[in-house]
Amino acid sequence: MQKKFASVAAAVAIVGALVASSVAPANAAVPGIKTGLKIAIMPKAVNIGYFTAWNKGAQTACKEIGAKCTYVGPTEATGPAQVQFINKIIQQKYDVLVISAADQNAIVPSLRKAKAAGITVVTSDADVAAASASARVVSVLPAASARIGTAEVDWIAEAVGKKGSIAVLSAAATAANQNAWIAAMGPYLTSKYPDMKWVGGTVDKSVFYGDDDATKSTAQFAAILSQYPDVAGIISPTTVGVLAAAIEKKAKNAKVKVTGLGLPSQMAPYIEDGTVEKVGLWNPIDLGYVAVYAAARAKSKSFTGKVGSSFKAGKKTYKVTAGGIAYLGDPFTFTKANIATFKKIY
Amino acid sequence: MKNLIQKTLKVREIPVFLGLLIVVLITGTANPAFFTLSGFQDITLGVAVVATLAVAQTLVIVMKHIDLSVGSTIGFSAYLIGDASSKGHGFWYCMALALGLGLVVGAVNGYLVAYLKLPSLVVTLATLYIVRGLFNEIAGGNTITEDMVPKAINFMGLNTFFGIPYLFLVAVILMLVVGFIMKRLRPARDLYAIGSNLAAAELVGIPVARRVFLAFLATGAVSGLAGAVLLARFNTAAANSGNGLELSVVAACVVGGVAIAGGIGTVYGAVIGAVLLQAITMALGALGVPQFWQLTVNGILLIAAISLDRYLSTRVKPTSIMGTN
Amino acid sequence: MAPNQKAVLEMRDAAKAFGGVQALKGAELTLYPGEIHALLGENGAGKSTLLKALAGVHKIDSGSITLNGKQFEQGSTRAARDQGIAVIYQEPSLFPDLTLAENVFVGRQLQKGKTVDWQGMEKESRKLFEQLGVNLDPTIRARGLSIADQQIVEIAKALSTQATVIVMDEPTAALSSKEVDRLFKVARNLEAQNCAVVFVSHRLDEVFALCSRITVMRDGATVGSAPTSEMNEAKVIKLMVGREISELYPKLEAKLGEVVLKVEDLGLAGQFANINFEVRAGEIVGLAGLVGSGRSEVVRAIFGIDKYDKGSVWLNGKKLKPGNPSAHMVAGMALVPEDRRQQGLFMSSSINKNSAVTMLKRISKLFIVRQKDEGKLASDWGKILQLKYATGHDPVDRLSGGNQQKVVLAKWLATEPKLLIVDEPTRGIDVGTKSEVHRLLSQKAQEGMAIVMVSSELPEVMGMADRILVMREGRMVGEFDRKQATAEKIIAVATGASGK
Amino acid sequence: MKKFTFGWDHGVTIFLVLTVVLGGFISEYFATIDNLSFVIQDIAEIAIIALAMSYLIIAGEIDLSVASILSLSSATIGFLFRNGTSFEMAIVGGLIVGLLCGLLNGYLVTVIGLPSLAVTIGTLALFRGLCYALLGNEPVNELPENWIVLGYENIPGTFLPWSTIPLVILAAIAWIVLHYTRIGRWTFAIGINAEAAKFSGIPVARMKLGLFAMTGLMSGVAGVVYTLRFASASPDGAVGYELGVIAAVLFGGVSIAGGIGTLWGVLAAVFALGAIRSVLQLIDFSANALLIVSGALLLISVVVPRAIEIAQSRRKSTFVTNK
Repeated sequence: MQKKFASVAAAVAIVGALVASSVAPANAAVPGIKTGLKIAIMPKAVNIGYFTAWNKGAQTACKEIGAKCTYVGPTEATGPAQVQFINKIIQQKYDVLVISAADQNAIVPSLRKAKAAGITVVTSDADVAAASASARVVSVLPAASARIGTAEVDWIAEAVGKKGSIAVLSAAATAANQNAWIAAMGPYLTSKYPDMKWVGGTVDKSVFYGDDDATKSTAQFAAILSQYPDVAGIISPTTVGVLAAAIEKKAKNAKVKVTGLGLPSQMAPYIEDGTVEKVGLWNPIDLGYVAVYAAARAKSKSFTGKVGSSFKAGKKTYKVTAGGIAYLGDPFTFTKANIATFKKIY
Repeated sequence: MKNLIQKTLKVREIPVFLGLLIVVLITGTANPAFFTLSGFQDITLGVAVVATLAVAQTLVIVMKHIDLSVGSTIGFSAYLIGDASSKGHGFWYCMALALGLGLVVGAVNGYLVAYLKLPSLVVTLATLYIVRGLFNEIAGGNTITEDMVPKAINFMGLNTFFGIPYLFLVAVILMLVVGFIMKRLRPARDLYAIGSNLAAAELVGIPVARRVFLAFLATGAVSGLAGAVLLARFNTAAANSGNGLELSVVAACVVGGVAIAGGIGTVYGAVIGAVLLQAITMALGALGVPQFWQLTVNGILLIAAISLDRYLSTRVKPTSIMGTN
Repeated sequence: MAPNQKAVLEMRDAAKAFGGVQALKGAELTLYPGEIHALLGENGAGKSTLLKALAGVHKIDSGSITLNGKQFEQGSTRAARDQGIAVIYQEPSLFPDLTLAENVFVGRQLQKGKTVDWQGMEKESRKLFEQLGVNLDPTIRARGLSIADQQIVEIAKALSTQATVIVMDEPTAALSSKEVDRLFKVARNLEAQNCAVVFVSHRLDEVFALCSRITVMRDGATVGSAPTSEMNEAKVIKLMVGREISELYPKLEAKLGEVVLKVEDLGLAGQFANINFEVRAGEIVGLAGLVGSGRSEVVRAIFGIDKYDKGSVWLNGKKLKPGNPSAHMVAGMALVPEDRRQQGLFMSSSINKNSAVTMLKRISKLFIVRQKDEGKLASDWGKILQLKYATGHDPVDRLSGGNQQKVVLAKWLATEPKLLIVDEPTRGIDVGTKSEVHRLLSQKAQEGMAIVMVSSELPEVMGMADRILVMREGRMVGEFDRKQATAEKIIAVATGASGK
Repeated sequence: MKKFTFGWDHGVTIFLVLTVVLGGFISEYFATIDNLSFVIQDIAEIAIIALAMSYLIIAGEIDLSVASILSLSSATIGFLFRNGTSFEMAIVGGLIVGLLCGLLNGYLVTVIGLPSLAVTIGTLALFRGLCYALLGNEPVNELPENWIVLGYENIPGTFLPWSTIPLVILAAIAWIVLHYTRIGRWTFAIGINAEAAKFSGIPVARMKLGLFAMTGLMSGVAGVVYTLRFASASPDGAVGYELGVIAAVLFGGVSIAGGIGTLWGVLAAVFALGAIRSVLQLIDFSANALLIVSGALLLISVVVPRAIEIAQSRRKSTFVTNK
């Protein structure tokens, strides 16, 4: 385990030097953080590969700060299912909850309850609705929605040679992250790339929802092709969707270009064989790692979470920006050149 | 003289088939892309999993039973195949594992329904939960990726035989085999008798419990083996694979004229029903029906199909007791 | 036919009890090849039990059955069939979703090699249908087939098993006269092929026209058996009834009052037409006719179970809306249905609840059903009807048939109806209870209730009714005053064989 | 007086008590006032729908579309509110939509004569589709604060969540009506033997239509509770709840074949399932194990009564009853 982590961290250090503390001994106190904190790490749903990686980073951080971390959550990625587990966290008097919101609204009342019970809540990966930001101390997100959205447009533009029509294969219609990213894609594509357009005219009419389900995502990929035979590129800003798109593109030998956000470990075969030129993603391990630090520091009162304040995780310092959100940084991109390295990490 | 098989087909499957033709024609006229080879492949490949399961489900529905556990079984089996393969086991080992899983689930369902005479809806709802829970416990957050899929299965998913996807061929061959069995083998004919008139079936000495058990066993076995189809189709499997498939499968059967009330229907109808539903889904997109309305239209069409079926089955004129003068 | 010939089937001294009820005791039956043998007896005489023993449904407690000189293996329907006995039940049990060909061969489909031989089955069944003189298409499904045609399929099924003994339980009950003729031809055909045909019927004219021997049962025992030539109707009836009718039918004099029920030109397509009659307070009107002549259908429509499409029903001068039994009930009508278990009772439910189901509104206070009143209602009526039961909380399926029928009567009498319709009120219940039921009906009529009684037992109708209406093939074909009515007249009108 | 007979509902009650008592021993967090509040909140919607579903299943029918109705009712509230209707009127709208959905199901079953199992698979898709048609991909949040506190706060001075009030009132009404009134008797009678019910002057079709409508309305009520509890309306609300409801009703001893069941059993089952889920969560069972336990309990609920029945009939096998 230790060795594995070392290699992981080393690889990460090579490419981004985001997490540098490859030598952190277990149970060593980190200045400004209480030891022995009881921390719950709650994904949208357990049994999902992306969150397994996210949890990996969180567990690393916990070891560094001498906290006891539990990975707990429902089998279905819905708000109501998460609420049951939030209640459990409250009952069991956890100190800290790090959560990826499966529903940006439905869990808010429960988070407020957790807060009232003295639990420090930090959202990571997926935040609650902006209007409910007070339900958590801070949110640790990969990058600003606009940056993720526009980056994906740039990738697809590069792939299709800056001309042609584009469609989006998203997760659930109600997935807040994806909706925010897609909103940012719309105007950016039309203003920056005059020879490109959305297949449905506007971005709203060009989105297909695969519900983060392999079956439905595959069907929707096929639906895009049959509805818009001349589609040049498909952006799928979700790991299940982009994987399904890649598999299906390969199966059909389709000419359409595919890009989006995907785990390198799952996308590797398709990048290696050229089905997909480029996908991107932040490092979920880092995301979990940083979120635990933010939460532990907030609990230890060495970080307020206020806009403008900052906290240190590993060797890097993160600043809280408008809306109470700390960003990890721009997503990495994975191509043939670097996929071999990354696929071993996450 | 008319061929009997043709005649049977005419009774219930033809309206569904006509519906399918109408959907394809309208859609194809509005959007020529629907008529291309890839349009054909979209539908046939897309329907392979549901069609395979619908064939198996027909066995139990004609007996007036139902098996809701198929979605959990097929997902679990797909995962087990990929997992075993990634650990270096050979193709046949993986398939044996899939078959074994299906047989176990089928045997449990069959025993409880046939010998303890418990309602199949409740029993298979329970096994749906239990199998899904075991599956999730074993799979955790792992995802089966393409490199873990046995080569043969991967090949089947990606390739076509003169333009026809192999997976669809698998479903069609299964349909023909089971169709032949259901038509031509005595024990399979008993399933229709059981669903048509249970009391009379007992009266003529049909071994009802044994038949019901075997049918559930067969349905389980096919669902287990169908894990390979699911895996081939998506080249990936994870803890939520196959979630909710059971309702699509039952819907396909019902639309294809396999009546919930038992006794009626063929695997041909079930497969045509599955193709029709798939074609409708594709057509809604191709016709530009807004995404957010597609599910609604699907629901309406499903109810319409059930109503049509009901209409066709009650059209038989009542028996007159008033003599012929 | 020759008595000296070797018997194909011999039943000796058979006895069979269900719970406390002795259904068979000293039942005997001897069948010879190439004869049509009538088995006669009143309802409850034990005919069905005897037939079911032959069919392999029941096992007799004592006695012997030999078939073709060998001991008959009992208790399995499949074994009975394999030994050459085929039974055609009064209500054919076909598989509505299967083709006629498959219905003929169900469970033992013909095979070519290891697969079902459809062409062969079609050909064979077509041959069988031809042999039976009917033109049925073996490739159609059984759903929607007329009862007569269903019977033909059942007979074809019997023939296909190479049965040597073919039992027909009231096969003509639901047939029109044309269809009866066709069936007779079939039966004679079978006779000519050296089969032994057992023919159960209530139509004596048919029996004398068709059968070569007659066996009569009463109270579970065989009371007589002789060639038809040595019998006549009077003799047979005496054997069947065997007791003075008056004790069974304690008819009391009642004063007739106002018209309670008026039925005007009632009709339902395919079921009945032009039904007109009236019933007065205190009057018992018998509705006679063969099973399947439309009597039950008419009373179902009068009570609102089925919607009639022509005519009208008036109760106490008020016109009723068709197809609404609950409104009819409120208006003061009650129907004790034909099929006690399927239509009359909630078998798994308690005696109390069954008795009170029609009375819930009246025993409720502020919408709450008062269980005390419910229990009282049931026990009061239990006393009146001499119901034998342990507690009112017992489910009705623990009661005997007669006591079950009393519960059905209780639930309807409790509503104090102006008009009580009883459909086969004493079917399958023992003689003692039967006379109790009759006494009760008679008494209710005397108290001013109007009663319509549908019954297939002529003595019952003749013993109880003030007036007898006769139906045939969905039409009202005769009306007799109590004094004019004789069994011969009624049967003649009911069968349409008035010349004979 | 009626002799006491030990029924499945008593078994479930004992199971509930054992769960609570043992749960208290196993986990210090379980038998607390706060946790009770959580459990009640957590089961409120399922319990409310289960009340109506019990009637429906006892009468021999089933409704798989209840979760979609719940969600459509919630979506309607959100849609109306977003488009300027007052929140109070929006709630009325949501309830009306629930009722209409139930009437549609009832119409298709009683008037057109379709099998309820098949037809409600269809309306399950239809109603869910309408949720998306109404709300698209934009859930509605920012509901009036004075309303949504009802969703997650306790009744002042007690440990009971506000949803206890409708739950208790509806459960009391449902209990009394099912077991002590004519409507209840009729419901059982129809489930035992619909034909005999018709012959006994019970308006069978009207009753069934009413029961479907009531199930729709109760799903609408659950939709209101759901909307308040999660302070939002979303088109994908309550996905899969129908199986939870049916599992609870069946575990409560209602026979899928109709005619048998008690409301007490169903309520005890809903609470028992909520309690056992809570216990298992609090002793850190995985979510996967919860699925297995749900399935196992459901199986037990049919296997045990059947096993008892078989055992009894073996003991009585010398007793031949007349057909």
